[in-house]
Amino acid sequence: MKLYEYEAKEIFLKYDIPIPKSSLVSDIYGAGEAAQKMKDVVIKAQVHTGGRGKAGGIARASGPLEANNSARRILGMSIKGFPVKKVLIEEYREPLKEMYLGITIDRKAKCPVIMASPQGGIDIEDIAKNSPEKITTVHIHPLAGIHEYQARMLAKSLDRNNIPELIDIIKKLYRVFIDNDCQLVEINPLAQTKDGIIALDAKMVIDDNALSRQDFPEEENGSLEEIARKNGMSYVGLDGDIGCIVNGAGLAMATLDMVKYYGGTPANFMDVRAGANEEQVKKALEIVSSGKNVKSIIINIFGGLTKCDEAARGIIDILPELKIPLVIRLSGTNETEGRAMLEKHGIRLAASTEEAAKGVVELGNSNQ
Amino acid sequence: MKLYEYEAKEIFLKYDIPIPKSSLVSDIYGAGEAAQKMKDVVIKAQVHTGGRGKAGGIARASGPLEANNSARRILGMSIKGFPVKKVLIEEYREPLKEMYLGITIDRKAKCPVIMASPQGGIDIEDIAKNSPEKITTVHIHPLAGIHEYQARMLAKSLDRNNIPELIDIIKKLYRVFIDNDCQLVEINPLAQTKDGIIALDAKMVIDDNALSRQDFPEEENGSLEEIARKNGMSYVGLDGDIGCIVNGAGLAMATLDMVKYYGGTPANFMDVRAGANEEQVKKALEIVSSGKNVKSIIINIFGGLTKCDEAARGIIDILPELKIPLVIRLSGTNETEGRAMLEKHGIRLAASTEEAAKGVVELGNSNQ
Amino acid sequence: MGILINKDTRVLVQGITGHEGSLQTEQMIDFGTNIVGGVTPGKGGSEVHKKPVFDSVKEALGETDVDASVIFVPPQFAADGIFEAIDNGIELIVCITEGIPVHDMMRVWAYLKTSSSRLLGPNCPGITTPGASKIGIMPNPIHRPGNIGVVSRSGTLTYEIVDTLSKNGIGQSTSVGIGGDPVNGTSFVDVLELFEEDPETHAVVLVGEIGGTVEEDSIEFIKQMSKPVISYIVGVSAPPGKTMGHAGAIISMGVGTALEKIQAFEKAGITVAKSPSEIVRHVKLPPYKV
Amino acid sequence: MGILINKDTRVLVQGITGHEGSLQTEQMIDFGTNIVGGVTPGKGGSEVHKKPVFDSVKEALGETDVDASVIFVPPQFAADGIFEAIDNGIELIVCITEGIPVHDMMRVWAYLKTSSSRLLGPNCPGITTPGASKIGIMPNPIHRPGNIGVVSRSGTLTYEIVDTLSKNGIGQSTSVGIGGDPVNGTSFVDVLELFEEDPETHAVVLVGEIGGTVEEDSIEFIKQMSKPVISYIVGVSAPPGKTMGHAGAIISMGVGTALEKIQAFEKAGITVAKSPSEIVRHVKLPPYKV
Repeated sequence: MKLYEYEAKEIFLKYDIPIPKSSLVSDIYGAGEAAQKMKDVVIKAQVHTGGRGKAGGIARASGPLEANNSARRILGMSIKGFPVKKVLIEEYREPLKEMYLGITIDRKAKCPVIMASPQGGIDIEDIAKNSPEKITTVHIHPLAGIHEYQARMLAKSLDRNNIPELIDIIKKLYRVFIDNDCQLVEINPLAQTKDGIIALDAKMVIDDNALSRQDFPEEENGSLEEIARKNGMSYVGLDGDIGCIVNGAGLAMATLDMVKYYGGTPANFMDVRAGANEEQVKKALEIVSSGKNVKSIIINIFGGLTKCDEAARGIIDILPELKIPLVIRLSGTNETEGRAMLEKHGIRLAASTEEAAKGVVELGNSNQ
Repeated sequence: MKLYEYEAKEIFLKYDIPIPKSSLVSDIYGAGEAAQKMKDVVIKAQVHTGGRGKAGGIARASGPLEANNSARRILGMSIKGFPVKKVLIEEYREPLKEMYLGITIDRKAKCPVIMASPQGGIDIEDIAKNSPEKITTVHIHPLAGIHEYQARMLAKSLDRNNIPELIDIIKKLYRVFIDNDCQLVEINPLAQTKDGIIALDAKMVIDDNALSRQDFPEEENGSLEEIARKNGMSYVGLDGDIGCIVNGAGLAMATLDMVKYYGGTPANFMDVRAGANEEQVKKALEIVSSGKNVKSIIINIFGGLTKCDEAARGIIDILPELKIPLVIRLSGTNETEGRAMLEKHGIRLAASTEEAAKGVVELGNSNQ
Repeated sequence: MGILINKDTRVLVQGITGHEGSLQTEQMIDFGTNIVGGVTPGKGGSEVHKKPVFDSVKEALGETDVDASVIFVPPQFAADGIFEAIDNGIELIVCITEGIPVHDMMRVWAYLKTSSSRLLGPNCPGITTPGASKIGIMPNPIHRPGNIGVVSRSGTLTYEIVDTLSKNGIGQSTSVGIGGDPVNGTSFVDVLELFEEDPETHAVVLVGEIGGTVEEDSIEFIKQMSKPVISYIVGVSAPPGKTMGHAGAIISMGVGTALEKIQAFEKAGITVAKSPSEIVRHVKLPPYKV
Repeated sequence: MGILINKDTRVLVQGITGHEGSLQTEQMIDFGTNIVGGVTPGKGGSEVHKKPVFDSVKEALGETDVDASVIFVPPQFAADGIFEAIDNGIELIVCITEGIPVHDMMRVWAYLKTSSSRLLGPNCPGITTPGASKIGIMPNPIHRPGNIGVVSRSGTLTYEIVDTLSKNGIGQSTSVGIGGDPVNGTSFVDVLELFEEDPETHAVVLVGEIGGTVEEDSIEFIKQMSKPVISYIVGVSAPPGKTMGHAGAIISMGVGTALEKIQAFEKAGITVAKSPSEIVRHVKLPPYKV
């Protein structure tokens, strides 16, 4: 789960990592009031996407009037499809130097990795690509935690004139990373100002698997992704017109690949997960069929924990309301029962993933 | 450093480990007042020694008057040479079952070890000796910390009817052990009462090497041990009449052994530590010579970090005031200089530890 | 014979009294797996499918020898179950549980390295040696004894591949699902090494997917193997993974997409099948012909 | 030859700019030790006794190869210095620092086990191979090349023994102080194993003391050794150690006093000397005669 900049900064505050003074506002009146207390402010759109700055979602302002105007404009914006519902009004702190500090998980090394660069800001990925020697990378032993000497090495690579201050920030940021089950925590830019080092931006991604032991408010947006997640499934919308429902991520990817292989384009990725029951399969069909442009649906279930008869029942439940043609493949646990139930409803079944994929693509072609 | 029961219990309170309500008082007026708030109380002498109960340092009382009387009696006591300056007035909680829970360091396994016994109380060491199967011992990986399953096993061994409550206490006690750099933390008895599990006693020993990063008030008692420690040296008083000053604990023990071997009895153990300077050697002589019964002193320095000439200077400084005969052995770094300085003052030097030990014992014999 | 397990392997089920644990224990018994008991804290003394239940792994070991443990413990407690198995010296630990926090798994991995235990998973379907033993949740009927080793990161896709092989008359020496989590135990290379040494295994089918670099990491070993490896890598049409901020982009620079993996395999001269039926075709062709 | 170090061993000094570190570096150079540089954070670029100082071990390794590191870092930071040396793959780490918190050392020990580094100490005088190299703080003049291995838990007592041997014409192959802290790295057995294999070592003098069980733990190995071991154990007259509550009494039940150690050694048929001069006598007697 991604946190908003303001949420991440609230956590930084708890850990005593320096951040600019700020107010979070969701209307323009608040913006003016907040700006009144500060001289020079930055107004920043709070959205779950990058490139806010380039999209005009960040503005500097002097005084309440200008702040009001900017906040009004930004609160009316939509950035890469995300409507801006909140802005952060922040005291402007002039960066004398912009650095980068990030912690994530190195899957290959199977441990946290801290990265630091004396040159940060929006071009950090280019810097990593073109001048990798500027990035200092330190792996952390998950049981031993960060050693002082590691924090010192990172601090020195950032700014040899502010080592103690930076060691402190690095160690605190590592605590943030661990305590909050982060997949990522990032400060970019970490700025040197005339009053010290400060985190001008903050990014945090929490491991979804750990949300049950972490206390983060979940934001509802009514998206299909969200509905699927709440039903224990995984949905990702795509550009095509063939709806796909599969149990298991690997088999789902194989199914999508196969659809594409036969010339079709998937409208979504939908993993109903191992162990999906009648209700979930029904829900999955509801979600996938409500995707725009969906002209046909492939259902590919390999029963293991999922039972084919349960899946069949879920399909039959929703059949009367469904206006979109289906191609179904059922294999594995209780396959015979499941197939029999569907065939009773006159549904033809494919014998394999490949046959089903081919079938659903042909369905689309014949419809055109 | 040993903590008093009340200090340990203050820490338990911070970690939410259940303890009886209590007040610490250092005069009898406080005792009455404290007892007024509770029905049935226990008055416990706060001293750094075991066997308080057997010595009469613990008393039950009902009501303020009885509490006052008991507190008066106990505050006047001295237990194994420790004067009772403070008593803890504690609400009496009837133990239905007395258990034992302790954490210490297993030197051989080089890690913390947690011990639990469903039968606790004053006879715990006998239980360990005679019914070792009653003690459940669990070693903890210093980096991984205590695993839930380990806490569960210990909890089950204590009382299978209160497992969740005990798991909680065990995990908190481990945190106390780690956070406070403990060499020992012990609850004996850990009692089952009608209102739940509760720590009736508490013992904590802090690693002296970690005191600089822990925040415990040091109590001053003016003892020779304390003076030595404050001067970076290590002194332990013994029963004999030969004062011993040596640099390094191993050499000091060897010297004491040798003194005994030749028929003498050491008055003390005094390690001036590797690297002792003029001032420390002088201070060591002051301390050792002020020990009662000291009739002669052996000084045995093997210069490494300690320089023999510095040691010699320290000895010469205090020579005029010293009424006790010395036998000195100097070897190692700057030996020649040191020996020359002492010989100028007419002091004869021994050539080895053995010669010095023999010499100091003979000195005592000829004095008699 | 196959790898890692055989019909004598004594298996303990951690989380045996749960819905999943109980159900799958029954399936494993049906398959012929030598289940010696189970563990659920607080349920010690009871029975599940006539197998004794213990409060802890240690108590189980007091009553029976154990060669392997399979974990069906809920995600928030699964890491503790693995620690318990490691501390009790269980040689093979198969963790089925999906959804374990990745920080837990990093700690488990660091701990595992100090032990001699092998962890398969988590979030994996387990391991099956047809005709001998099954530890995990692969459906019983899909397997057929034979000489193809299968190793996969997926769950249901593994079933699909194994089923397709079996239906085409191609039996398996052992099928192994290593699991799809970002941080897990046994890797492709670990399993490939075992297959390489197993006389019953004549060729290997490797099923990979987008994300991470475990496929790429196995290339050097595959090139040295004496046995043919047919790979199948899915996710070509998958949406590009959400990169984890800049840090994710920096650390995983230029690796992880299915296409990149396929290209890397093809460049190394490793056969890449485009579909399950193509796997069958490749297995039936010389030089792999079984 | 001796054990662990020789004249080519390249030694890095962690904490080289401190009073102790600088002084002892000079002594080691005088002894003939191949000091290649030192580390003190924030002092990189300077020099101590003409040896370059670096900000970190990693930076030192960028400039020179290192076989061993000796640590003079203050107690609160010493564990971090050891971690740094371990992470940088230093083979032999000699920690002189006294007063390191025992919790730090337990963490270090658990970490050390996952590495291939060897730690000597902490709170030890180091290791000396006369005529070749010295890593640590033993006084230079007391050593004399020869064929007796010395291993001890003490500091100054080690000097006393070594000095006594030398003055009596008995040279040492290597003298090792393993340190007296409750939790330390290399044990008596580790050193005895090395002496047993070292052709230059003909007999071993083992100096023990009260507390712990490292002496008792070495008995089984000593019994199997082909070389004679003469032991000397001090603390017979020492006050009984303050036991650590009941837990301390339970965990260390019946072990640790000097007398118990001596009795255990004698029971095992290991020679126990009563004084330094008796050590000399024993060494000069058959069958140890050197």
